[in-house]
Amino acid sequence: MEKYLYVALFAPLVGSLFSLLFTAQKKNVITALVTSGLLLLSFVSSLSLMYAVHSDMIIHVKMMDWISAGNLNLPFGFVVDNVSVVMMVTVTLVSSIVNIYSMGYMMHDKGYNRFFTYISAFVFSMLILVMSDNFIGLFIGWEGVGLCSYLLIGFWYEKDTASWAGNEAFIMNRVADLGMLMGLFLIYWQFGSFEYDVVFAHIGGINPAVVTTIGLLLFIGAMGKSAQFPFHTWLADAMEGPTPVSALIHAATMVTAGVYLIIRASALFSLVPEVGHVIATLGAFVAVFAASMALVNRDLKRIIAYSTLSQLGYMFVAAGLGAYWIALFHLMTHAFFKSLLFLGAGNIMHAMDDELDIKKMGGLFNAMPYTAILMAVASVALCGIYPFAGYFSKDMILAAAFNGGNYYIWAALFIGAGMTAFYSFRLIMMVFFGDKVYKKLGFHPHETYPFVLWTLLPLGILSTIAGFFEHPFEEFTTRLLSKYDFSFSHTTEIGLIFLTLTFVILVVLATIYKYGRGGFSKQIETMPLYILLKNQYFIPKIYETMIFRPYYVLSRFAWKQIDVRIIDFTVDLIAKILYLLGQRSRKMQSGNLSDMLRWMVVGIVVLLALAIFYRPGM
Amino acid sequence: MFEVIAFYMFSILVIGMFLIVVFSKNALYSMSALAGGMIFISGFFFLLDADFLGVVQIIVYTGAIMAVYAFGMMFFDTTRDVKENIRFKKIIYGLSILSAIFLIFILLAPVYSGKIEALYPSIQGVGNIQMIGLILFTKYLVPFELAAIMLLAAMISGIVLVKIKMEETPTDIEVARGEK
Amino acid sequence: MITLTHYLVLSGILFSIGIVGVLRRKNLLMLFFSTEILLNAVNIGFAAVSKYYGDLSGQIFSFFIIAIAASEVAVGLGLLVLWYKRSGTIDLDSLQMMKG
Amino acid sequence: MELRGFKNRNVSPGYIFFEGEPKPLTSWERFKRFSSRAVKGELFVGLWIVLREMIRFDIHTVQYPMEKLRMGPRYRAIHKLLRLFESGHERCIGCGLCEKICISNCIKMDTKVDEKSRKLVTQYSINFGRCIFCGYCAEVCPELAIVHGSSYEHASEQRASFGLKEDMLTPLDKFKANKQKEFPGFGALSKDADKFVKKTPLAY
Amino acid sequence: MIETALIVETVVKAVIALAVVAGMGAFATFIERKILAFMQRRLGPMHVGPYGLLQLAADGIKLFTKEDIIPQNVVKPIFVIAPVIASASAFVAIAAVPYFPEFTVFGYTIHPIISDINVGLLFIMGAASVGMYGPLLAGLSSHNKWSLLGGARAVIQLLSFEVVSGLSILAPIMMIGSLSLIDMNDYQIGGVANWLIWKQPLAFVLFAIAGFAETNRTPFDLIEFEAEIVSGYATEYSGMRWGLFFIGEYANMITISVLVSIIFLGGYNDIWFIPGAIAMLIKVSLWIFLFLWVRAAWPHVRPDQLMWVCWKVLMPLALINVLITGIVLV
Repeated sequence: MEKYLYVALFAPLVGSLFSLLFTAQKKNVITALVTSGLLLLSFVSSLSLMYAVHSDMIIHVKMMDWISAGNLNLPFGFVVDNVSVVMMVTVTLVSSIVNIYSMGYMMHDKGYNRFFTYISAFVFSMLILVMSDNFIGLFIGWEGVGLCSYLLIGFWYEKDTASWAGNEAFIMNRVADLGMLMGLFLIYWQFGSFEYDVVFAHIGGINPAVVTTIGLLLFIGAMGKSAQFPFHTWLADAMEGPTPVSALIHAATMVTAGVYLIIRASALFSLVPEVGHVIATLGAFVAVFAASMALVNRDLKRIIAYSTLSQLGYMFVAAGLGAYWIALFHLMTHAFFKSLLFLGAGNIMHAMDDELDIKKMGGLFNAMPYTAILMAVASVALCGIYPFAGYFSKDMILAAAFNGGNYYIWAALFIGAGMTAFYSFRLIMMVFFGDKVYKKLGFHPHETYPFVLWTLLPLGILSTIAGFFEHPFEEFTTRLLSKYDFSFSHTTEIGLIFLTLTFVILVVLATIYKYGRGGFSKQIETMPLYILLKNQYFIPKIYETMIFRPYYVLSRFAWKQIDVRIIDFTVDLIAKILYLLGQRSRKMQSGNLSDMLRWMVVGIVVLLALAIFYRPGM
Repeated sequence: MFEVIAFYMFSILVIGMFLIVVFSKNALYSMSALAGGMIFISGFFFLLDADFLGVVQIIVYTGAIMAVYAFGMMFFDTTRDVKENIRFKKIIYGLSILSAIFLIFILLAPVYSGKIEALYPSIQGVGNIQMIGLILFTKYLVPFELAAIMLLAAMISGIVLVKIKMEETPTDIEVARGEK
Repeated sequence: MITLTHYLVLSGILFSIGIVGVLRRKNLLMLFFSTEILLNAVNIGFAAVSKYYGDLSGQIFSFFIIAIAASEVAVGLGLLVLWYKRSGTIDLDSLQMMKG
Repeated sequence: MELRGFKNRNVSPGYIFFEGEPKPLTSWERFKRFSSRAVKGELFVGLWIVLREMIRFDIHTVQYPMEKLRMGPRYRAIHKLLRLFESGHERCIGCGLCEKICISNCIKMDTKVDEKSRKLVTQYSINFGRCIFCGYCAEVCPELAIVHGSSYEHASEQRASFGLKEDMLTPLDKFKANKQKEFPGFGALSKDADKFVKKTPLAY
Repeated sequence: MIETALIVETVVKAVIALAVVAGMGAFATFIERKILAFMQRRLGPMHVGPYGLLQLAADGIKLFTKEDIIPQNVVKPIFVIAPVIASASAFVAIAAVPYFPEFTVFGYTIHPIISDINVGLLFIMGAASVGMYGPLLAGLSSHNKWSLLGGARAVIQLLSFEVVSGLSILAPIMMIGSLSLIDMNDYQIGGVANWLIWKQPLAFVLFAIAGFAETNRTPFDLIEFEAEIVSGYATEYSGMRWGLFFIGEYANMITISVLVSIIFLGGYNDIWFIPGAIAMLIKVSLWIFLFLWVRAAWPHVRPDQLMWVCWKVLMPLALINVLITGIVLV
């Protein structure tokens, strides 16, 4: 079985290194084919690993001793257990599909080979993150995916906005990673090891205050990676990257790493319910907060990005409340339908010449029916309507919130669900139905390549039926994760489900009705609330004035006063001395090889004399 | 007895040959003398029970390296004496003698301090070649492979550096001229 | 009786001959020849030490030196021929383009 | 005319041009040709032929100083001057035609009118150092006086012996012994010519 | 005392071997002329002595008494020494070759090998590679373009085919596990079925081809190819200096014949009723006959064809052979 583990882990690396050879060359379909093949190989290996894990077998390998210095001993090991294998299958499946999809999407891009290098490198980093058996390996993968995310957001680096967005994502993640790094140091200080097994085995004997601190610090890291408030701004800007990247990294896999971290460290978090409560509260807040921003946005990809944020909030609620397997389940279903949604958006962009404003679309259904159907399926799944995948996972989260007695959280999530339904169908209605605005603007949309649609089909099917695997999934994951018991009665549960479902369906119908008749009037755009939402609660502006400006002034001061006056002066002085010496010794460099050889022999003689006459002891 | 005679004979021959190499004005003399010196050096290796090394010295140094030098010399006019303006002769000889003396001191230092120990002692009754093979393919396997790669790289670079239309055979030239 | 000292002195003498060659000659080809002398001098030293200490590492190093010499010839001679084609001379004094 | 043009000239349809096998251009094709030739055994045909000849031992060497080949009547070697059968006088009437026709200007003759007012050859020489043995002199001679003999070994210590009339003229003693043979004339066939002609294959 | 006896024995053996090989080389020239003549329906030399047998002596006298011409612009010492190198290295090579099984004379056992060093085969190859210096230095020192071309051809041809012969012989060495020719001979004791040629046919063919090239025999005698470069490196040579080259070439031919016989054709072991020594003689003679036969039958190749065959056909084949041998052995 170890064989499969190594194949699953290193196949993407091989693909990445292979296509790396071609990055400087012209478009070469071979790179895409090879990377796709290797990712599929990785997926198949993951599936076989899942089968092995299913038959109660946990694969734990120690590949090598990575660092062994003094007391510090960091073995580099990988573990495939019930949690990580779910992530592995999800990651490799979505990435394989995205990779194949990109063969169509990136067809005419000049960075074709580079793109596949990055994607495969990302998958490799993500697998390290997921499969590592210690916090350091996780952190390495964590930073690796951050790097790949940076590279892919700034993929079209000649665009200012893209490179700015890449930098923003990178820097914001580093800020959050600082928290995580401190958490890791604290762990090592307390436990003397980074390995999950060791840490969780000894966690009982640690001061609860320290555990709380560790939990909070780790959560800060998770916040950064999962773009929770207040680190949320980078995710929306990250939409500058190619759409397959948004689908893979910024919807399905990387941003869920934060949730994965919480689930991984569930043994730690379940000891400190206060921290869990904080997480849940923040998650609930973000769920509503992000959804509200999605309500009014006109950018196709940003709407979906905010939706992602909101769904991540749901996951954090579940994770915070201790319903880890539910969080993981939602993570998985979300990966399916959200990547489908993004890839559908990619098809639309492809058809509309990279136009993102949904006001300029409308009535695209006739032009691209298959994409429309797939996106509708994904939207329904996102809204959580029976029997689509989202219904099962999301409803479970709402139930969990209600169960814990956190009614305000439940209420927030309830409202969030309504908002989700609204913005999803606003998107569908404005893009695919209504007036054909694009005709006035001179677009000629068309359906994309058939093989691209075929690759989307698995995602569509999974978005539809994944929910029915709820019980096997629960059985599978709770072998490792703690069980979550609902304490309320069956009637209450049915009532809750009925309430939520009715509410959501009503909102959907209302939205369809409203936008079917032309949508809201222009007047609504002057409302203060609309302006507030439109400007994303002015948070980017606040960041700019509160953080960027003072930091700029400080940096300028450091540059003008400290750097130029003191450091540069010292450096220049050394350089001047060297330069003068060089001027003097220039005569030695006559450029004649013979003279140089003579000097070389002089050096040899001096060294030999030193070797003979110099005795260190004397 | 024979060893002593052989040692002094070979020493005189080698030193003489190498002096010719260094002081001769004609490149052809130098080349021939160097090739001769190489062969005589292999005599030392036979004296030192390093049969394999001796034969390798002849085959590689004399048979390949010097032959390649000779082949290279065919590009130049070798029969002509080369005029060289040599400056600071005293410095040259001073430096050489100094370095030789120091070098001998350094080489002799461990002999007199007697500190070196055999890492891979040769086993009685096992032939020189077998021993070399054993060591070369166990302890020194990686350097051996590296040397192989280095030789390959050197060969390719040598070909690339010197080649001019090497891929054209007379047939190609005929085709290019339209005779075929 | 020939001792290790004999061989080492011989090796030193040959090495100094090589150094004289390196320093004295202005012909690039001669420079290569002198380098070969240096390498051979060292080879003798290695082989002698190997014999008198019963340790085969010295011989192994001699092999590697021979391999290095072979690759040096391939590259060096290629460069030399290239230089001769460009400048028509192999005099060292013609190589003065890097004057400081 | 270039070679190409020569090949494309208008020739009768009976000719067959043999193109040979196409020349290989790539290394792979050359390798294929190499291996097919090596495997086919074409190489060994040559070996077999020379071995067969050695075993047959069918030697064609003429060991020259000991054996000599018989020259045909048409062979043009050193000239001969013949005598009249009736009187034993020289046949030459000094007409000078041979001197005129000689393309390498090697025949020299001097004549005078004798007391019987007949032309008399006083001096006759052929410079064999220059003669190219074209046979014109013998062809033009009206009296069949100068003919080609069959003695092809004419090495000598001095040049003077390359042109003396006495050496060419049939010696009197030989003439008296009736050993002078009449020259059968140009284009004459040898007695066994018929046999040789029949031996020559028709397709040749 | 034993040491002295050894030295005396060695010197005697060396002298005998030298004389015999030189004599055989000279005789081979006569045989060559005869056989070539027979194959071309000629008689060959017939006049000097019975059936021309004394032609050898006549040629020898001619070579020794001819004027020793040293042209004006040659580099004299090297020009003089080059033929000596050519023949001397050929004779040095025979030092490590065993010719016959050991035999006893007057109670004294004699090994018919001058020096049984344990790297015998390598030593022979080394001597052969030194032999390259004869043509090479001759070509370089002659101050003649044909000579220079001949020297250049000598270097590329001998160097290239040394690679092929070395690689092709590696496979038998791997099977036998020794570089000593005596071990190789002993490996094949027990009749024709044990000959190495049946186990290593490809190596045999490759080594034979390389042998033709290394001894500069006909299909590959480009070094002194009359039609292209007059007489190659030997253009400026005459008299005995040229004769030394000639003797060297024939000595090389004999060495290669003996090597092939020992390595692939069973060596000096008895076959059926034939004693080993006579079997060896027969094999060597047949092999020399093959050299002559090929010269009578086959034309030259072009230099580029030669290199093509060497590097693109023979060398890969030799490598594959080594690889297969290694796999089979392991």
